[in-house]
Amino acid sequence: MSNTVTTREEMNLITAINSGLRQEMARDPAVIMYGYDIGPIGGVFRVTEGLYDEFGPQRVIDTPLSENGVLGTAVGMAVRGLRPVVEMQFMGFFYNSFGQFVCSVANMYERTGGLCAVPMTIRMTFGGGIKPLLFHSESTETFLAHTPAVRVVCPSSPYQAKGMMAASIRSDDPVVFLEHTKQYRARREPVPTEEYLLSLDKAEIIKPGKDVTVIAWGGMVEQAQLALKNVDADVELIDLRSLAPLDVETILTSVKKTGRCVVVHEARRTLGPGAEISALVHENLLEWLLAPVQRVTAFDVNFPDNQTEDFYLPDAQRIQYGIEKVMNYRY
Amino acid sequence: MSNTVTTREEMNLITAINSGLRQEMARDPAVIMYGYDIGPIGGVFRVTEGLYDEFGPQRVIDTPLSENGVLGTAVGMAVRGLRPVVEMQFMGFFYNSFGQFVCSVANMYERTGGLCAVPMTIRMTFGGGIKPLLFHSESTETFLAHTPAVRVVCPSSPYQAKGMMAASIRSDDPVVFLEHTKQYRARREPVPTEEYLLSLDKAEIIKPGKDVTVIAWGGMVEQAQLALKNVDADVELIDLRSLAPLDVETILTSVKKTGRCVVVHEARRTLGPGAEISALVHENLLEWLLAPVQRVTAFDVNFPDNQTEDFYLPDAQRIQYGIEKVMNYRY
Amino acid sequence: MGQTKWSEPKVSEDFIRILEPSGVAKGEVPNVAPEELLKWYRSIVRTRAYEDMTIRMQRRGELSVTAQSRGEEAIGVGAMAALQAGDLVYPSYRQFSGHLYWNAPLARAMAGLFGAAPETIVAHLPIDEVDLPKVQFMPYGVILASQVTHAVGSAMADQLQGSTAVTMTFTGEGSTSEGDFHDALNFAGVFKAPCVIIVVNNGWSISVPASRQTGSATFAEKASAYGLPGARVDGNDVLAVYQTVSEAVARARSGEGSTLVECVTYRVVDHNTSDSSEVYRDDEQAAYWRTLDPLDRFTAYLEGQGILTDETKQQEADEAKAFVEAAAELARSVPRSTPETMFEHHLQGEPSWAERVQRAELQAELEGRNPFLADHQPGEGS
Amino acid sequence: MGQTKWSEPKVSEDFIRILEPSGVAKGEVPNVAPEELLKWYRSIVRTRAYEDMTIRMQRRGELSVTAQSRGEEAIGVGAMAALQAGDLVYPSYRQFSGHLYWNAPLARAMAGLFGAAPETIVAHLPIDEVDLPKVQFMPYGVILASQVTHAVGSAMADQLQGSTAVTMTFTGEGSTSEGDFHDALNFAGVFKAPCVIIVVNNGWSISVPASRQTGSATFAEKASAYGLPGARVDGNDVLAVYQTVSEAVARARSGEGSTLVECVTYRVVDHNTSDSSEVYRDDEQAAYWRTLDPLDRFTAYLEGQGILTDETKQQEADEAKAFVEAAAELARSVPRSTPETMFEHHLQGEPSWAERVQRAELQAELEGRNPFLADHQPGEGS
Ligand SMILES: Cc1ncc(C[n+]2csc(CCOP(=O)(O)OP(=O)(O)O)c2C)c(N)n1
Ligand SMILES: Cc1ncc(C[n+]2csc(CCOP(=O)(O)OP(=O)(O)O)c2C)c(N)n1
Ligand SMILES: [Mg+2]
Ligand SMILES: [Mg+2]
Repeated sequence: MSNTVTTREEMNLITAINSGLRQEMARDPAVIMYGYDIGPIGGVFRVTEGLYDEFGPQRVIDTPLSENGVLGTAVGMAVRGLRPVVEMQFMGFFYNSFGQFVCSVANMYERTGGLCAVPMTIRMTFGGGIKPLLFHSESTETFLAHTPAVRVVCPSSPYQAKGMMAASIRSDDPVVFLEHTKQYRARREPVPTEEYLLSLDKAEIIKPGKDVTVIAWGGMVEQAQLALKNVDADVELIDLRSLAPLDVETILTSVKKTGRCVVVHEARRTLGPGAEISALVHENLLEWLLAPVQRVTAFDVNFPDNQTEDFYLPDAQRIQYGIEKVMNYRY
Repeated sequence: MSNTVTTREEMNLITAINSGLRQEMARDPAVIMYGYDIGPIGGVFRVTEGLYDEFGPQRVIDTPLSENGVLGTAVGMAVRGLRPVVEMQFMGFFYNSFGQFVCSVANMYERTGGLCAVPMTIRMTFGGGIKPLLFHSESTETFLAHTPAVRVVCPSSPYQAKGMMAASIRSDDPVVFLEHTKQYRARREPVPTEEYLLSLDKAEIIKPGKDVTVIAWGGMVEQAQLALKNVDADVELIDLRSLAPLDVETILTSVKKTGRCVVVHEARRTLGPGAEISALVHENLLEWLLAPVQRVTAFDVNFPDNQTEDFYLPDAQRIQYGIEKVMNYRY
Repeated sequence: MGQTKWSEPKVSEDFIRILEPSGVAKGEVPNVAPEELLKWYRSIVRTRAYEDMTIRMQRRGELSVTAQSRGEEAIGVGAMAALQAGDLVYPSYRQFSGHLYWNAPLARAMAGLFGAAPETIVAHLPIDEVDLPKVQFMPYGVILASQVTHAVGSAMADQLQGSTAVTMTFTGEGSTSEGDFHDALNFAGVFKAPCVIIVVNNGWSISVPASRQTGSATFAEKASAYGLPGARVDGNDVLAVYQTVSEAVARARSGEGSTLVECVTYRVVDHNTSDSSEVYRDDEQAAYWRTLDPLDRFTAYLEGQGILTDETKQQEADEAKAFVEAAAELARSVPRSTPETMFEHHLQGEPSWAERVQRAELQAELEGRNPFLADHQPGEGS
Repeated sequence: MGQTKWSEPKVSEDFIRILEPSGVAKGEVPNVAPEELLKWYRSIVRTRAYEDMTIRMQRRGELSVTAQSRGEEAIGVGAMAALQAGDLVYPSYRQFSGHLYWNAPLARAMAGLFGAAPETIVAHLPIDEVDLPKVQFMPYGVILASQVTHAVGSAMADQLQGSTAVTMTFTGEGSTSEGDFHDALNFAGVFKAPCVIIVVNNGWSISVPASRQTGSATFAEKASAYGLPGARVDGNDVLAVYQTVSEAVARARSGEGSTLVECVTYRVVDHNTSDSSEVYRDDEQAAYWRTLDPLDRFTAYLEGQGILTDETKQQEADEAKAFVEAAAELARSVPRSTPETMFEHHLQGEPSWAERVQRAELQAELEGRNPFLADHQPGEGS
């Protein structure tokens, strides 16, 4: 996107987000960090590390332990010109603030006839694979994406994360910024040290292909990449990046070309985001499809215990099965 | 279902539910009514009318004004052998209790390894068409149905409502019982005065047909019935009745026969329940389909103001358009 | 109709009071100019005229539901008279007298009651019209107590940005049971937010009496759980409300943080036009509280002070009538929301694929075409 | 590592205390038999042995994360010793001494830490085993403070059903900021629930100090906002905890309703094994509180009373070691959860279509077959 960038540094997802946050705070005094365990500790995953030292307690604010209090007061802050970056320590705790989310975050702008926007970024840790406690592995993007008037984005790489964080903070819309815990330190890549912005509503074609379109986001992109190596098909891999709104053009263009589609997510199957993508593809491309869209997902149960989560979550193998299914389908 | 029933009375949705509640309270002392504005007032829609007089303040309990407090304490009550019937005055207020819903109501049974079930019925008023205030017309069944380990049912007629209420209360699962505000007094029909039980997980074929399957629930069933009269097609109309779990067998059997499917809901389109039904039908019946599944829904916006809600909500006309679309579809 | 009704004891009148029920002031009276007192009076008179009119409109079917603040009008005006230009209000739905005190555009509120989209109203009655209030009013909290949390965050933001604005918020006693109320007071206490939080204790939350909302004897004493000062005042006494809230505003403005003020009043009318309070309560308490009517008391006081005469009373009443009728006319002139407004003010920037498709579908329907057949779909790559 | 750390003042020791830091009792000492005191001692000793072991296991990778109650053990045992058979506990994750006091199966807790599904554990270590505690323990609240709301509802249900059981619940001081805490206390106050609500104020909520949780000087005084009595006690003094909580239990049992008890202690260790507290705080306060260690104080007291000798101390230590090792062995013998357990205990009755399809998919995967190709789909009408 940004071609003028010259210097790059190796960053993982955490340090890339941290770099994006730091630069936005330096650029705009309205940007503040807001939530619990984000100050001196720098976040339980260290995403806000160093910001308290650099910007002080007026800009990096540790709050009382209440997700609803954090989100509700942040609405008031955004109304008054701040751009709070709220941390939800885990998606499973976000449910406690769902009232404020649906009825205030997603509604204040319309309710005031466009007079009061609510420019806030809600950073939310999500996803499985690290075998923590109950409710620390949730993947309920559906609860977010079914709510109108908010953006929901999910970077899968350090490079994406930094540029999308800057764009989220600068957006005048409320943006939920999903951070996959297992990806936090999964890999490093060279990331520009300067500021840059990436689109918030465009999917990215990670690898072009002609046989089958595979759609994934967050931690599942990596699994899909692993799966590609083992299948006898030329896969077009799309990193969705935005869950709301969906980049339907990119999806339809790709599936029209390949005639096959596999959607992968950690979310439960029933009413997971794959349901919408499947419906959209079938509605619009029935005559182009060589096979029904295949959903490769977790099962319709509560996130299970540590000893069985590997059987619950989709992985490269399950994705491979999905690709083989659509490749072998005959009417 | 129950063929031994002899006496019937004209009831509307409200009086039918009331009759079901009364009989269950009389049958089982563990059944209590719980929520705000349910006691002497008998509910703002009068659904619990008379129960306070009959069963007293120990069984019909007006609570402090907190949805989360109501739902959270009800979990503790259910653990201790009561069968609370919780009233959520409007679905839009339920969001305040979403933390307790997802993490406790839907989880306690599994979390305790099956030792503590949570037998509660959550009555929830939903749906549009009565032009009230903001957040009094919500139709976010998705938030409920994407949560595992709870049942979500929605009767469309007084007869269904009474029998399904009794079954909900007797179920050892947590059941969300959706009551459509506009249907409350929409029509009366003869309903057995005796107790009877209806299934919680079976869809009902309201009218058989061979050309196109139309799937609806709640207030949309009535609109679909109106639409049938104006279309040049033999419609099979399915009243879904259960949103979780879905009665997939009934849906697939019907669509396999008709080759066409229209799903109707008041919920927003993106990730509305129609997304799941569309995905399921396409996944399983691609070779039988004569047209893509058509979703006839509201739009992806916040529920709009009173002056425009009629343009937002699907009605018989929009359903008719949907049926015509699938009837006229040519590959 | 239920046979069993609530029977609630008389609420304690152990609170700050200046105006006796008779309208005689006792003790120290706040130093307010006669013209200002007349403005308060006017705000209450106009509020009654306005709300009586909206009730009539509701009966005629011009609007679907509306609520009144009858008997509680001293609170909105008494409290908001303590504000100054640049301050903010996050109200509930019963402080109309305060809105009128600050010249909030009445027609805009009324057009909202008609069910017009905020977009329509804003476009028709522009925000920069001449009588723009000097105090910023946020929409009232439909989700009860959510506005209290917003208010505290709003005040925190002002403080962080070095503003000296004070934020005032109102909520019913029933709404103190919501988690949002707890959050708001807790954050206010921890961060010393420049905020005045007013609990309007009118005894009822629709059909549920205040005794079901808390085990504490008063709502004011909830303040101490958050390290805040709390005060309890006769909410039907505009002088006492003004005085108590003024002190709270001064505290907030000088950086000492939030105050919780409980204004004790009584909902002498139905909850709103959908309610019939005779179903769940008898009229005894309401009848008693009608004898404490804030307008009667204030009128008696002003008459006693020679500020109000029969003549000025008549003149105020006539002006109030003309005023609300003019507002109604203006409100009726707001064009109905166009269906397309439903898509407005969701996300900024380029419309998404779904938005384009759905706007086109709506357009087709409006033109009598089948939205699903129409060849309007942007399709892929377009 | 952050350069700026929190610097928190010493917390007020204005609370109920019986055991001086030296281990000498002052004032009236609760009348407890020596054998019972030894049982308390044993519960604490075994708790330390257990938690030291789980910390080692975590380091070895046998379990992913675990927390300790080190320095806070007087609270669990002191409070729960006030219960009787038939009572209930809705704990947080730091009352292990109370679990051990009531013979809660240690192996079951440990197997949970290993990440086994509750189903697996329950099936393997049946609920009706001989040492089943006479007090019912609910799972601790992973969603902070949610258990407090459950506890109050649970107590309400017991009361409605005429039981005399008392419910006890524990939560951290950080968790008092959650809406659930407000709801719980509010319902407790309104309905006079037979419940004892214990706030364990250990000064920290992960990295956030207690001063960020409330503007009030103590957590005990939050009680008054709900019309409840509140007490503040030295949480490192097992005698004072027992005495104070006993009174609260008696109140609850006699129908007088709930009590809020703040037990003041200090988290002298990291929040859990994922935490490094040196990042955000220095050790000064922790060092001070280590001098108030509840086991040291209680040991000194028991020695002074002649209840504990060097010999019995050694014996208790040896038995504790054997006890936790036996439990670990038993826990390790719990078979790993089978993948299918993930479907258990969701909905009762006939499995749905989705459940049947998905169980079959999992089965196919386990057998190395393509779950999407397999001809296992129940299909329509089957
Ligand atoms: C979160 C939420 N729950 C319930 C309602 C429905 N409701 C609207 S007003 C009201 C009563 C409020 O009582 P109170 O707070 O005392 O205010 P009052 O009406 O007496 O001014 C209720 C229950 C709502 N709007 N929002
Ligand atoms: C609703 C919710 N929010 C956040 C968390 C993450 N979390 C787990 S423990 C903890 C700190 C709790 O502090 P406190 O209540 O004081 O208990 P302590 O750990 O000190 O015993 C946090 C923030 C959670 N489990 N649940
Ligand atoms: Mg009230
Ligand atoms: Mg703590």
